[in-house]
Amino acid sequence: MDIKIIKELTKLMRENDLVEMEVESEDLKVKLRKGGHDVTVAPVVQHHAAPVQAAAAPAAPAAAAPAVDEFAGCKQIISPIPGTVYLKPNPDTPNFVSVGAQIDEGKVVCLIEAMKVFNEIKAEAGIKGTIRKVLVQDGQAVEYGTVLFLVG
Amino acid sequence: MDIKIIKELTKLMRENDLVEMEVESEDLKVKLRKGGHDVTVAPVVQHHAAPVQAAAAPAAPAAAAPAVDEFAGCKQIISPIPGTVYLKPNPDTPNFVSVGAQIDEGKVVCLIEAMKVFNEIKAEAGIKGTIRKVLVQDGQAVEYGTVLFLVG
Amino acid sequence: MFKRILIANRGEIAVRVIRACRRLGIEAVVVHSTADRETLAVRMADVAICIGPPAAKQSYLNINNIIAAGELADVDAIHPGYGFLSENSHFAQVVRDCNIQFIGPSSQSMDALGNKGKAKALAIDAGVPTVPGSPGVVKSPEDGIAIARKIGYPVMIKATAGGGGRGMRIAHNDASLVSGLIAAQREAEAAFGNADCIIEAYLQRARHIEIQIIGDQHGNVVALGERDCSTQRRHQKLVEESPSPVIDQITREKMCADAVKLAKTAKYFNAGTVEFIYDIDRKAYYFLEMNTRIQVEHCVTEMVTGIDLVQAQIKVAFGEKLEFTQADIKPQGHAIEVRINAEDWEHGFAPSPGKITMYVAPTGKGVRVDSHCYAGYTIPPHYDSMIAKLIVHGRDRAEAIRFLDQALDEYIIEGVKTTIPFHQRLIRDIRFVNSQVTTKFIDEEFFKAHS
Amino acid sequence: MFKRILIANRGEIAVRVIRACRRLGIEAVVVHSTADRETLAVRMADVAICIGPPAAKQSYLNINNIIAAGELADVDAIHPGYGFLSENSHFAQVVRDCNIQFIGPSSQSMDALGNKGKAKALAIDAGVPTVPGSPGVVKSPEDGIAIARKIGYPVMIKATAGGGGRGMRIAHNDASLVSGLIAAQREAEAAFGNADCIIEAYLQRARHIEIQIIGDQHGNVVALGERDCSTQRRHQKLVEESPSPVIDQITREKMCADAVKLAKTAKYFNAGTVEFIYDIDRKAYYFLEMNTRIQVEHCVTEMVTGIDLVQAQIKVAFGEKLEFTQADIKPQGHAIEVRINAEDWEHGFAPSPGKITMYVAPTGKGVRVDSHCYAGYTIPPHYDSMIAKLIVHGRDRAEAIRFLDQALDEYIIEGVKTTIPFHQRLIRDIRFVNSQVTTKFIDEEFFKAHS
Repeated sequence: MDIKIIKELTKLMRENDLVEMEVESEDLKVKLRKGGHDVTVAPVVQHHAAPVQAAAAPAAPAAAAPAVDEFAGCKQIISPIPGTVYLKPNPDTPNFVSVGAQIDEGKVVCLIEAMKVFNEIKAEAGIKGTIRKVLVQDGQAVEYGTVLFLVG
Repeated sequence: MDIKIIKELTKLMRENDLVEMEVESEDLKVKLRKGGHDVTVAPVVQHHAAPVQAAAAPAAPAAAAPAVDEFAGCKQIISPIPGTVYLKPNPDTPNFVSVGAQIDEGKVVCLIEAMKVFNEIKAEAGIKGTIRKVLVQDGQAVEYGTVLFLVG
Repeated sequence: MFKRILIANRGEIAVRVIRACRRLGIEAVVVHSTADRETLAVRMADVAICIGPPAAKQSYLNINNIIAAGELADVDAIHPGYGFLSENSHFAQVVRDCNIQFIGPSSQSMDALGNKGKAKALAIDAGVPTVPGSPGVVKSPEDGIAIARKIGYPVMIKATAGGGGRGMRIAHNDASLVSGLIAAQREAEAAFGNADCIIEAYLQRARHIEIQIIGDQHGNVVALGERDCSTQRRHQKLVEESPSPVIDQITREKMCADAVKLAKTAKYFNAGTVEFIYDIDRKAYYFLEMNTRIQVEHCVTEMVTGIDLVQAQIKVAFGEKLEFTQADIKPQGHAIEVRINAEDWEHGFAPSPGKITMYVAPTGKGVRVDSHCYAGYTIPPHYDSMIAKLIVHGRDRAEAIRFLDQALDEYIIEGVKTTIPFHQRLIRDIRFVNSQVTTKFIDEEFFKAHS
Repeated sequence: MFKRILIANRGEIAVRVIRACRRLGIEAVVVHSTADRETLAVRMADVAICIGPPAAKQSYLNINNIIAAGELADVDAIHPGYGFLSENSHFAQVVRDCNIQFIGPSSQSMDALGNKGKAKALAIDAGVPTVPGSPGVVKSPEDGIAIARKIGYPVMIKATAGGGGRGMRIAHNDASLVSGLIAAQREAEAAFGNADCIIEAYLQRARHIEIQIIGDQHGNVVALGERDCSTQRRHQKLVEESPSPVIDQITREKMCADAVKLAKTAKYFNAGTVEFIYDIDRKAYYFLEMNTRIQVEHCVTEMVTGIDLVQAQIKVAFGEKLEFTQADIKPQGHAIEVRINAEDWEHGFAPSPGKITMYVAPTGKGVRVDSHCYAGYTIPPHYDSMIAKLIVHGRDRAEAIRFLDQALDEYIIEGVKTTIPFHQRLIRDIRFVNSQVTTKFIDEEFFKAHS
């Protein structure tokens, strides 16, 4: 399709300081979101009906969606496995990392409990810099691909 | 939806002398055709499988699609009933009307045979001017809405 | 057998008839309005012919253009579906005068049975119980008062040409009888061009039970059991099931025998439905009216009997003898149909036409969906709002309700509002589950409980 | 009964298992890759958990992440579907070690039956006829030549760990035996990490006939009749039907009894399929292999027996006894399944992934469609190309073929190429209609006749 319509819409977004825009007509559906990452590629566990921790999960991505310009260009640390996030080594200690912390490749950023095992989640090769945003809460259920931290 | 995209496309059409254009993206499907009438609103009898006069019918609208600018603003005389068109009163006489003929309200332009009856098709109120194009052939099967003549 | 049939209808029934034609090796010609070019029926048909603009009067009710299309396509027969011209005896006669077979009864029996007053007289002649009421058309308000007092109030005033709840009024005393009669006559004149009304006893707790019959042109008539259509909103059926959970085998057999008797009296052939009202308190049934066409809810009977009614209808119209006798009819299990409409049930069932953006129909054992809809289809505002008929078939009523619950849950329709959420509530309502529904349940009780 | 089941699969079988769960009142948890977020299974599931990127190895074959998802969602059992991890005894064992029930046989019987060499030995022990061949793994080319000469050429070289046609070679003489054996061993090593091969007599005119069985954990095993899957392309099944048009009742009963005998010998529980090759000339059958999972074509058996195999599979995994005995199994009519794939059949069945823009599935009496597809769904390039299984059920084979023909004609799928036109040609081919197809028909004859 013609890029003009998108250009017009992005211009509107810029002029009005919008970070997200959805336009839907009978035949056309446009969804725009500013910034370096799209939350739709990193949703948390979807609970359709009732069972596990239903209420908390679906609300999370919207709430966590950051103002875009601020985090443009940030890299993501994602969960490699479904499980439960722990941000601190044990209940009485501080978090592994917090916003502002400097991290480097191999730095442990959190634990994910899966299959009774606490897996250390480390910053991968190429992930280096400052923790800009923590997108999960202590004890939250995550799935593969859930974005845990933004690093920039 | 934004009209700009259509304008852009029509501009493209104009610049490139196109009469028809289809644009399709994952979410958007645009189909443009120049001229005073859109063939898709006046198809002839659709024969999907084999039975009645199968071959001739579907090809007709494309073949009959006129160069657009020439007939822009023309009015249509359509068939009010499914049947068979006869352009002349009887086999040995000339057509009721031909291209260039001046017609006025009430002028008989053809016959449509339906239910063993030959119905005289007359120019309706407001249809007045010159026959610019004859879109059907003698003996052709038509349905309700098939465009018979363009008058301008 | 016929070579080519014209279907003078639209929507799901047009698709249904095309399927029957395919199974019988018959070519299907579909006529359609300009609003219906993109329909599934047009796409599936062997030939499609446009017959007029969107307004039904100029297309699906346009006898001239339909006949012209039939002659152009050289068809042997016309199937009228339900609604539109399906019970128009003039249409049937014109079709036959053009040497095209009409898939329906003779114009004579259609005339005799299609008119409520005549049909009632015929039922009385045949010895079929009828609701106590006026022997014929009410001649004057005074005549009406005399009859109503004899029957005892409350009474129902009904237009003889009416149907689907139109032209009906309840009167509780002389005053409301007079005003109701005048209003009903005026409404009937406007809607049907015929002001004739009759008066009948009004049953307080009733169920709507109808018998499906089919007759051939050799005098054979077979009853295919009953359908219970008591769940209605403003006299519009919402749910139909078979067997009825409230009648016993003896009553069932009597009703079937009466339905066959009536059909034979009228020399009826074709599929047909004899409608009865069943008085829960008196455990008595009364003849209401007869529908001389295939009905929306015919699928319920197909599921329990295993008989394809539309195919059978085409075969008897061709002159074939019925392939089964009364002894062959042994209904199995329990079937329920719900009508899924594009309507906003929370706002008075307001029509919700528009484009269907996502469509996934349920499937699985015992689940059948008859529909003309698909993702990308736009429901036009010109006709009825039906999206689909969802029919389930279980070993018993409890299993059928469970299948229905799961199928409704699985059904995905986006882009328009549908009555799926209404049906989900309805079939979980204890009154429905326990078969305690009367024909007044939805209008008088359900919405109070669910709002 | 189980409260919550995790489905470690995708596509139509994930949807099929969800439907079975619904019918049993069990919650369904679906795991999926990032490529499968928009699937019907994810949408229908009570809970959906992403377990990895598109590549199957990192998602649907990622045991760790699947188990982690199962623990996160607190499931009682895991249904593996078919393909992926369904016949991986290590996975079954890990699942059980985590106190989650695996919906499949014990790891021991899976191991014993999943390996072609071991399974054959087991069949010989049980007295089930096997194809004449090497008593076990061929140790050397010399060993192979000796065996092949004893059986008589042509012979088939097969990788013990192979399946779906991979790791198979035909040899007509000593020279091609040696080269074929070496090539097959190399291929098997690369594909399965196991170079072991066996040698068997190669049947010139054969049909593939398999027996569906189901066993519970109390030692009961019932055979549900056969499926004839002789219409294959490169050892991939294209059409499956039941009953087989080429075997008589005595042979059928013998095959069923042998299948039950083999399953009992292996202490098998779960649904399972015992595959036989049937030699048309000798009218003899030989055990081929056993599949210890639900199969794609299980629906064919469901249609003729009326038994829901997936529900039965879940019930026996829970420990319930079978609800039927051998005497209850009375198959009715004839069922045929065709696999509708997103493939360009005119160009070597090349996959045709992409977005389905229009989708209308056929329906009607005797027609069943198992599918995860809908208009708007994009078939990803990462997995198999199946769009749907179309299953028909008629009173006899002729009626089933007629239903199939009509259903294929009605099926509308746009946006991707499908195998519908291939099936339309196939089922009108006189060789198919007359049941003269061998397992080599498609590869060696059909394309010559239809190109």
